[in-house]
Amino acid sequence: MSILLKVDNVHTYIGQYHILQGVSFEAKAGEVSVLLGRNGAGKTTTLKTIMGLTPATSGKITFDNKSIEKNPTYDIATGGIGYVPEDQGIFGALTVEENLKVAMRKEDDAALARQEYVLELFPDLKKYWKKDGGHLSGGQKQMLSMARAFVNESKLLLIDEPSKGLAPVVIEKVMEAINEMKKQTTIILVEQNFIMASKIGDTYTLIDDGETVQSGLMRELIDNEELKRKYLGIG
Amino acid sequence: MELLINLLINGLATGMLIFLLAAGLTLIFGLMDVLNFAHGGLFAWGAFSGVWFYGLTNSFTLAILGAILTGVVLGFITEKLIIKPVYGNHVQQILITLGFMIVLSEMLKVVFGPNQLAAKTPPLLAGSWEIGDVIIIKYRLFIIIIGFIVFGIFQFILKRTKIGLVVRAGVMNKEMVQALGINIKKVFLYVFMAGAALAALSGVLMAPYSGVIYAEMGMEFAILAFIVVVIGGMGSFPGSLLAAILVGLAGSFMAYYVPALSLAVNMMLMAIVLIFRPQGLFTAKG
Amino acid sequence: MKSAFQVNKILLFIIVAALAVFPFVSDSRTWTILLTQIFIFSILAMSYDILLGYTGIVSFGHAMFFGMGAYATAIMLDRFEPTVGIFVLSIVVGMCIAGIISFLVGLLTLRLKSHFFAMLTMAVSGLFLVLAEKWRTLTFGNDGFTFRAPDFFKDRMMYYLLVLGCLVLVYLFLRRFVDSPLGRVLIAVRENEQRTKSLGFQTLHYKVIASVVAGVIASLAGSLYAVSLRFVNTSVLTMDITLDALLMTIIGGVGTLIGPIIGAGVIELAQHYLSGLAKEHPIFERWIIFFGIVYILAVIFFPRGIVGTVKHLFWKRKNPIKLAIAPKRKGLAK
Amino acid sequence: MEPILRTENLTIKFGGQTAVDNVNFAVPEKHFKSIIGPNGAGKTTFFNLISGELKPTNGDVFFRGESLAGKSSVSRTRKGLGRSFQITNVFPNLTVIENVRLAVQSKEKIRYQFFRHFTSYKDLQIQAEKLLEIVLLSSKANAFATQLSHGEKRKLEIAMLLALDTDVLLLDEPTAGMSLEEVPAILDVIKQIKQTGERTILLIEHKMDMIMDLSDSIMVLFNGRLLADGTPQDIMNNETVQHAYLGGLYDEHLA
Repeated sequence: MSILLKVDNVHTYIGQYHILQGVSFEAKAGEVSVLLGRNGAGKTTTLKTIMGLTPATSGKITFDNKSIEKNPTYDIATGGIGYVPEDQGIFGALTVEENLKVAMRKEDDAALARQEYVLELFPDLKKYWKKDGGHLSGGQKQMLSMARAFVNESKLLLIDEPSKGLAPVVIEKVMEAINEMKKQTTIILVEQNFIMASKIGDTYTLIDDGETVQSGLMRELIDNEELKRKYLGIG
Repeated sequence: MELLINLLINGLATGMLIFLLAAGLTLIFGLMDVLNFAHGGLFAWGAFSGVWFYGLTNSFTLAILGAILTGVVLGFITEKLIIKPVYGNHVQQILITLGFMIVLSEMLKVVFGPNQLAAKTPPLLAGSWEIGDVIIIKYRLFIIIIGFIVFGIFQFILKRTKIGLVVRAGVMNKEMVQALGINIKKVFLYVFMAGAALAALSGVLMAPYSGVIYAEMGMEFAILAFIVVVIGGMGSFPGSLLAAILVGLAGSFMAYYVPALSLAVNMMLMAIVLIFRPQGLFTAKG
Repeated sequence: MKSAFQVNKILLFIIVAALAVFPFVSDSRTWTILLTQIFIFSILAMSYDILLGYTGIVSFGHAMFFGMGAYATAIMLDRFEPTVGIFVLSIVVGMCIAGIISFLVGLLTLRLKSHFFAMLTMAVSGLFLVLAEKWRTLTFGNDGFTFRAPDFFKDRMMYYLLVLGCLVLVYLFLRRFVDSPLGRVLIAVRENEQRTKSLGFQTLHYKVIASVVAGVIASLAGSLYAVSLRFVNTSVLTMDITLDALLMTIIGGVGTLIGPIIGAGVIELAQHYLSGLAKEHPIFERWIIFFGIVYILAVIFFPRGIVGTVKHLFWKRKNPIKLAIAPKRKGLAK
Repeated sequence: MEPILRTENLTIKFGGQTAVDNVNFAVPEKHFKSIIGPNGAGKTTFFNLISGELKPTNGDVFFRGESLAGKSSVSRTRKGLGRSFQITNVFPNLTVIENVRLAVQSKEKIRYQFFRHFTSYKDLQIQAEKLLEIVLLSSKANAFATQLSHGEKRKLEIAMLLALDTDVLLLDEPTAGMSLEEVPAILDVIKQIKQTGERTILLIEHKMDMIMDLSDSIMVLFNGRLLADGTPQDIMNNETVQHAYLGGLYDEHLA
């Protein structure tokens, strides 16, 4: 399978803080790659660096055979990467409809079809179509954020901790949706909930203290008790 | 009764002029987090260039268009040269925009001479209608109508168009707007130019209203616009309309009944709002 | 370290001594008047530096305190006897009024964010300007009024020496003020207000103290200014005065005290020469444009000002430690 | 014995979400308690409520039995609640020693003295120098804080916290963002503070080995709620904790 995104020895400073100190991994087209690691390990910053929100200080990021580490965020987004941030990034005073409309770069039939598709995935959004984004529940915001990333034709979706702060029932729903989306696009997922990650992910990358520790197939990690204990605090 | 109506129209007209000035200020602040102390300079440039165009073409329509064009061009220059280098640094922004204000008003004196100029009301809008005992000055009514039309247009753009949606989204979360593939810096520039155009429009409308124009008028009016922005809520477009009308009316009634307090009343209004509701009457951030 | 400190002190002493004997060796009236003017604006600019440079507050209303001093002195000298006693008393009265007003205004406004504060000071100061314009029985509005200075200062030289003395005293006082434990907290507020709070300092108190000290000293400058002109009108309350102080502080170097003095010298001298040039080239009538441009460039490219830059270069030569690799990013603000 | 710090039904809501949900906890004097929980569990928010950075929607914090409702963060610090921040928060353009001296100055209540030169307060300088020795930063005393590495800044942060000499220390992820080589030094500093036995310490951390090693007790926050509170051994063996912390379906997965 072809490599869609390649992150190669990326270092990122935020202000004076050296947050990423050498992150490398690859995401193959059609797979779900999961970034694992404890709090503050640099997973969120890795996604932000890919998006150009906290640009890489050094290292290379190749997406779709083009290097993107110097590109501005909007260029990266239009190049085909959708982003679902940790805090969901919902525009609180815009309605659900408007939130999706802002995101839609081309309002053509294909986009509207995709919108129909995500609304089937998240019927709640249709129900609250004219409601302000700020008044949605945490789970609904998560769904809206994911829907918003999906209405454009993205080759790659970056999803940051979709289960954070959600009740288990809602997490199940979100997981189902990701499983659906996986059929249509490549996904990089940051997730602390290992069980959820292990069910969805094809490959994993372990990040600790801003560095890639190990990458591999998810099923290998499931059996590697030592690695899990050491870096995820499991067991 | 007729006195009341006259004061009302007077206040509304002044309020509309302040609104046009404040609208740009508040939009720029809401979206870009920049408080532009040079905004009054753009206003004064609108007034002077409008009067100049009017003298040249003898057409008030062309004068208005000329002033707006001047505003757009100056807005472009200001954003690129003055605002862009200091995004995110409040103290520097305050200092540098004030510096640019000095340059703008001194440049006026270089280009148009240091003296104040007379501004004529175009013949079509001169004079007044008398309805019973009530005298309605045509030009004031004209300003009020223009003000409402501009408000309507901008409200439509903000609520109903894609660019307006992007601007409103940008006020709430700039990072996310970019992550959705929108070049927010371009949007910044457009909004800045639109705000400058509004300021210039306000200036050109102001000229026949007050009869004379002078370089310092920018600063004087800018203070009123600041007050309006604070009262209405930074970044709130409808808030600035309401606050501008409030300030205009307060000014016109006070000027008649308690002239000594006419400027003070606005300051008081602002002080009260700042102390008890520092975010203003309306809030724009969602 | 200690010796460098001593050298500085000696150098300062020599400069002050040279300035003190200057009027005895030179009989240039123009220079005496010009230097007096520079000293007065040095005092004003130093007081502004307490706000901008040491506490990190941008005020656009500093002129009102300057104006209070100017009017207090002018009115008292005009209404009562023009004696040295009344002159001193008027300075004290001006300082008290400025202190009270800056305390009240500060208490109400200093909890606001920088934008709001700058705007509000501009508005309040505008209010005082209007008050002075309207209260004609007291101020004669924009026309202003002349008054007689105490006989003792009829001689320009005596006044020159008095102002120089005030400058030295104010400098020494403010130097000690910023180097005191309290002054250190002011700097902490400038650097990181939230952290200063979490150390247990009530930062609002410090900001109010800074604004009172700045207001009182500005009032002194105003008093001295009025007597140097023997005339006062509402121009002492205008934005131009605040802008002058701002310009001098920024160009000279914020947060240094010496900077504003040098800034005052540079700007007053430049103003003098540029307006002299206006007779030949009319463009120089608008000399303030050049200041505006220089000021904008200074804010962007030269934020340390003259003194700050010299100090920085000196410090870099002495401490060739390489700075932590911290690439400055031009990202969007939060 | 009256606990030095306790909370009663402490709750805060942001918009629709309850970030801290009805937390009741107490910590005895001179105790070392760690707070753990997954990302977004509300740990830092909990600290913010204790230190007065945020106002609770409901409930209250008690320090030595006294309610802290309505007390500002300034007055809480003065009473004896000192905290370090997750994001390093020092005075960048002051030297290291000046940073610490400011904190000592606050403790010594030298707040508004304005006529003596600050260097004439010799005691401040001596105390500050001692603190820098404790956190192993003496060699950098005259460097500007902005020149320090991240780890050194965290040490400086701890020195400033110690300088306040408060009875309770709230440490919010003192090792966050540190390179591996820098961690042991901070650990040593925290161990030293613990060994003196004079202070009550609350620690938010993720490095489990470190927590197990240091803590007298551990409390677990999950979705804003207090899930468990007990000795390190209890917590390790607590099944609910494993469930919540490691992802709801872990056991099922093992099977």
